[in-house]
Amino acid sequence: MIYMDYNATTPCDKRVVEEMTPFFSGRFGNPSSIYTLARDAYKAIEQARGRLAKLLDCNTNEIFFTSGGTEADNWALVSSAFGLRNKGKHIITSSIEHHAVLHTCQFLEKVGYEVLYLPVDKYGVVDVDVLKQSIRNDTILVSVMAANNEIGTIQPIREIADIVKSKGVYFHTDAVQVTGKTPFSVKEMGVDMASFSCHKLYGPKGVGALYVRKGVTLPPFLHGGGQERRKRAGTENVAGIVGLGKAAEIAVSEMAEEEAKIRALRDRLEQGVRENIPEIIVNGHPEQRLSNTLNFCVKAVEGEAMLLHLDLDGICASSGSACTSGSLEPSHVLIAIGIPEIMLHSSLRFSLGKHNTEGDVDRVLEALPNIVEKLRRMSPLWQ
Amino acid sequence: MIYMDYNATTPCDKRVVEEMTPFFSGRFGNPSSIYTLARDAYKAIEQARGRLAKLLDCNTNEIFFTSGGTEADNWALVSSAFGLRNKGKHIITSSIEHHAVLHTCQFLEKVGYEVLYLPVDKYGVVDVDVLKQSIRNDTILVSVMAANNEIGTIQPIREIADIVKSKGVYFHTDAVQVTGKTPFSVKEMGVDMASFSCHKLYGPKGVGALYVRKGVTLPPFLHGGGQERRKRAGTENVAGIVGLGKAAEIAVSEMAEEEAKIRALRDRLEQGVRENIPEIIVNGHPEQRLSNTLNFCVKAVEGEAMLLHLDLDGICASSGSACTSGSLEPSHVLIAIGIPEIMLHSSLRFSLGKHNTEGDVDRVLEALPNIVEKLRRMSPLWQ
Amino acid sequence: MDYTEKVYDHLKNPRNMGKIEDADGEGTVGSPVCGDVMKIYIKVKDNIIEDVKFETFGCGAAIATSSVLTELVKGKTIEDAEKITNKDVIAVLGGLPPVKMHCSVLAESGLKSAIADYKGKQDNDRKRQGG
Amino acid sequence: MDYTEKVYDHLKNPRNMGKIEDADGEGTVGSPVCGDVMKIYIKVKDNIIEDVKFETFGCGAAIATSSVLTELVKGKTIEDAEKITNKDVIAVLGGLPPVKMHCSVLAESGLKSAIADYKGKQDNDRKRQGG
Ligand SMILES: Cc1ncc(COP(=O)(O)O)c(C=O)c1O
Ligand SMILES: Cc1ncc(COP(=O)(O)O)c(C=O)c1O
Ligand code: FES
Ligand code: FES
Repeated sequence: MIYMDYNATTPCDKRVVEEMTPFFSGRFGNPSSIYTLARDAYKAIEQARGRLAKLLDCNTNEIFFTSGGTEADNWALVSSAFGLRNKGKHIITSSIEHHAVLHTCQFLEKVGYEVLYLPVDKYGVVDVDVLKQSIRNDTILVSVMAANNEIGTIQPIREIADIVKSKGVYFHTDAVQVTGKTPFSVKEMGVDMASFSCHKLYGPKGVGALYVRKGVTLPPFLHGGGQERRKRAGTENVAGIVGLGKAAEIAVSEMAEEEAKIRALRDRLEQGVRENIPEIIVNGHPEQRLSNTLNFCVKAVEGEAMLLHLDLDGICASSGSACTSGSLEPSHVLIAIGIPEIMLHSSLRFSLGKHNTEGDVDRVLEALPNIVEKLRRMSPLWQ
Repeated sequence: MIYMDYNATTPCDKRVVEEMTPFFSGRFGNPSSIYTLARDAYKAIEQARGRLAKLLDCNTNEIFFTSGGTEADNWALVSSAFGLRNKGKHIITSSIEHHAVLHTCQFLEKVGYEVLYLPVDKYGVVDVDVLKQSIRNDTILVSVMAANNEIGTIQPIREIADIVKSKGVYFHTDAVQVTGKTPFSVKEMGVDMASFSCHKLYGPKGVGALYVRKGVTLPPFLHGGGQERRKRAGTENVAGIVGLGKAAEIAVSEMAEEEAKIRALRDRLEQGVRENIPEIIVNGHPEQRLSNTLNFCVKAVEGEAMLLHLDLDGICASSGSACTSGSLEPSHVLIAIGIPEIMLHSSLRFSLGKHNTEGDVDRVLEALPNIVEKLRRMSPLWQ
Repeated sequence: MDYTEKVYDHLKNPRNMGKIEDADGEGTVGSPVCGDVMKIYIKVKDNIIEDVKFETFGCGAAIATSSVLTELVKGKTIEDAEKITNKDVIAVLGGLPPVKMHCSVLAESGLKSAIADYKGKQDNDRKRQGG
Repeated sequence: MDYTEKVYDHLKNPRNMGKIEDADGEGTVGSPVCGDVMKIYIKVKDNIIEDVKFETFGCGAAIATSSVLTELVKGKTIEDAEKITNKDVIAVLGGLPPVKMHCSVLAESGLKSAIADYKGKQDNDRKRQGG
């Protein structure tokens, strides 16, 4: 099997699983309890917090563990909105956010907030001038993702943060896709809040974190017990958090080397695709793009049909985000960057990771052109 | 080590861990993706759903996985409240709920809802007459827990559900403590929604479920991707859900036997405590009580001091709920059942589980009286 | 979402895929903007569908249902072919994922449209022959 | 929450625990309703605290701080004893969890109250002696 869908999810690093396992049956205490067994679990969580803080370049007490990127996004948006409702009800985001942000914004619209969805250019970069002009007195939050999951475009977060914060408005970024792929310092970027998800960096699914800069007032989203310094209730996913810590530690020490290797493979794949498949459009920014991501549209061929054939050849890829694979709507990201309607259902995404090899790339380059040719022969849209 | 804090959390059953482990590094697909690896993960989730449905006695499509009991409680309350805000803003709950319900109610009060906290009798049983008289035209939800985590009292859920539903109002129950300890059929009980948490039944922390009866309209709480039939966004905690399924399956087949065994041990402990420690008050209902729970107040001795000494003797217990161990406020449950103020800081909870033995009970009965005696000698409140 | 083995079989080896240059009837349904376009060609002799071919731009379900449809249709009379519904196609495939049910309607419509085209041409011929 | 080894040591072996029946000064602070009551007894000779004992109903921090306090106080002059603060006690324990910081204030107050009681009695004695 050749796995090239690392933006959807990643396998756990063996070292991560090894570190997690003792916390299921042996070191199973509830971190809120008082006895030695429980304090051990508590300390393990704090160690994980320290490790993640190193990866993100922040203080340990600025990190709050969640059940994943989606909860972190919901928390940042919903609780900011409710917490600041007396200041205003205007929120700004981009039109290419992950659904965890977009659908949360739509929920907020339903309960009385006004949301502006910033346009992006053909590469998927947010229009900073429109942003500048759009911040109003009643704007309470701006949320722009650090890197897009489908096309990989990286936003000028530092520049956006400067603009937003000069107006005294909170700035949140969905940093789920950037974390562990390339260095990202929340401090240098100057963001107020940032969302993370563990399963994108070789850790388990169902655990993530929200960075909340010291000084930012964000009410809780999950109410209940006093966990996470009374900011996020619920018995902690101890094993998952330990896994997140280990994954972060590994990323700190190995990310730079992996990134260079993965970028070379991705470039080899991109060049091969360009050379061997006629009539394609490569999506995303040519340089400001995640080093592992290649997204392109294949004229006259439908995405799912390609994916199924790739699967039959033992190759795992995606036609966009994992969440929309099951759905029939075209990608809002491709629409936003202006892909012609007739190409919207023809996208393919390869996202590489640390287990990929040159051999993998070459096998994909062997399989894919044949699949495209077969499907084009079948297509009423191909001449 | 003698662990008698199973109401706080439980160790994972080895069979649960065994079944979870492959989903970290090998069977790691994102259930929303399209290829074989991902469909395997999807099927694993659906198998778990089937297993949990058997334990709860409901249909598989009535189960939605969450990040734990706290999220399930928050979802049921917050989304019911927002979804039904045009019908009314009155909510009824009990005064002895878990903080996951109580603090969520307090949040709802802050954003404009009115909440009635039902009184309970000295055993912790909800006053059904007050409930009957309190349901108004604008009441949108009643939430009463199935069994209390601190004192173990089991509520007459069937009776309450009948009353609530005869008025056309939704009824939610926090069934976190009852699940896996004693049979509990959501269908027979006639509830509309019920919360569950996996780490209370020998499964991992950070995963749970909300039962939503077919026909009940409950908007999503976490917004984002289309997971869980568009009701609960976020990449699924696949390994955790698989663990939950296995834990449920084990409970179905072994619960009855375990319950009888555990009840006998608890009764032995209770009798021993009553015989060997003067001036105690046993809390909770004499019969309608979780078979594993023993909660009592020890005159003139402070709870944490007892817990620390028990820990020094290798015994893990609690002074109430795990979430409040770190806090300094007396238990709202003990206040609600009318424990005298002077005894509020003197509670101790032993909650037994399937790994406990008669030897464990006897060792606790050896250690505890000495601890109490030592602390009473030190206490200015003991004559 | 989960396709049956049958669906994969038709994906791998689509039956009757391609064009019929001198088709007696031809139907096109769907739109590239919606993500699915299907073209059905039929060759009719003595009221019997002697040959049938399809072209499909669409998802796995769209491809498999058009492939199955052509198998069901071949050799049938026009009247019998008209009775074929998406349910028959789904039955052959052993089911489709709920989100994909609608795709099967496409194949049924494609066939209906090809038959209508054939009948229209027949009428014209008859008219031209002075009917 | 995490107690130091020192805290556990004082829990296991509380120093100077108990009553002094003929104490020269005695102070009670806290309340059972708040979850903590502390009683400090002192025996004073020539302005020096010759003996000190405590009784505590309270958490681990309350017990450990009262135990440490008695150690610090013993043998000191009244004036030196009055200078002892909760910070000194916490330092001996190697720190306390943040939620438990306030407990240490209890011990300091208990001592202050016992000394005040002693001084009050002294004054009375002096007055009775016709001062
Ligand atoms: C950009 C982005 N944000 C948020 C999420 C949601 O994270 P999670 O799957 O942990 O809920 C994802 C991935 O699924 C993502 O790619
Ligand atoms: C009655 C009750 N409800 C809710 C919860 C919260 O569940 P979780 O810890 O999974 O968030 C607990 C336990 O912590 C509980 O005992
Ligand atoms: S043909 Fe449109 S989704 Fe299948
Ligand atoms: S003395 Fe009150 S909590 Fe320590």
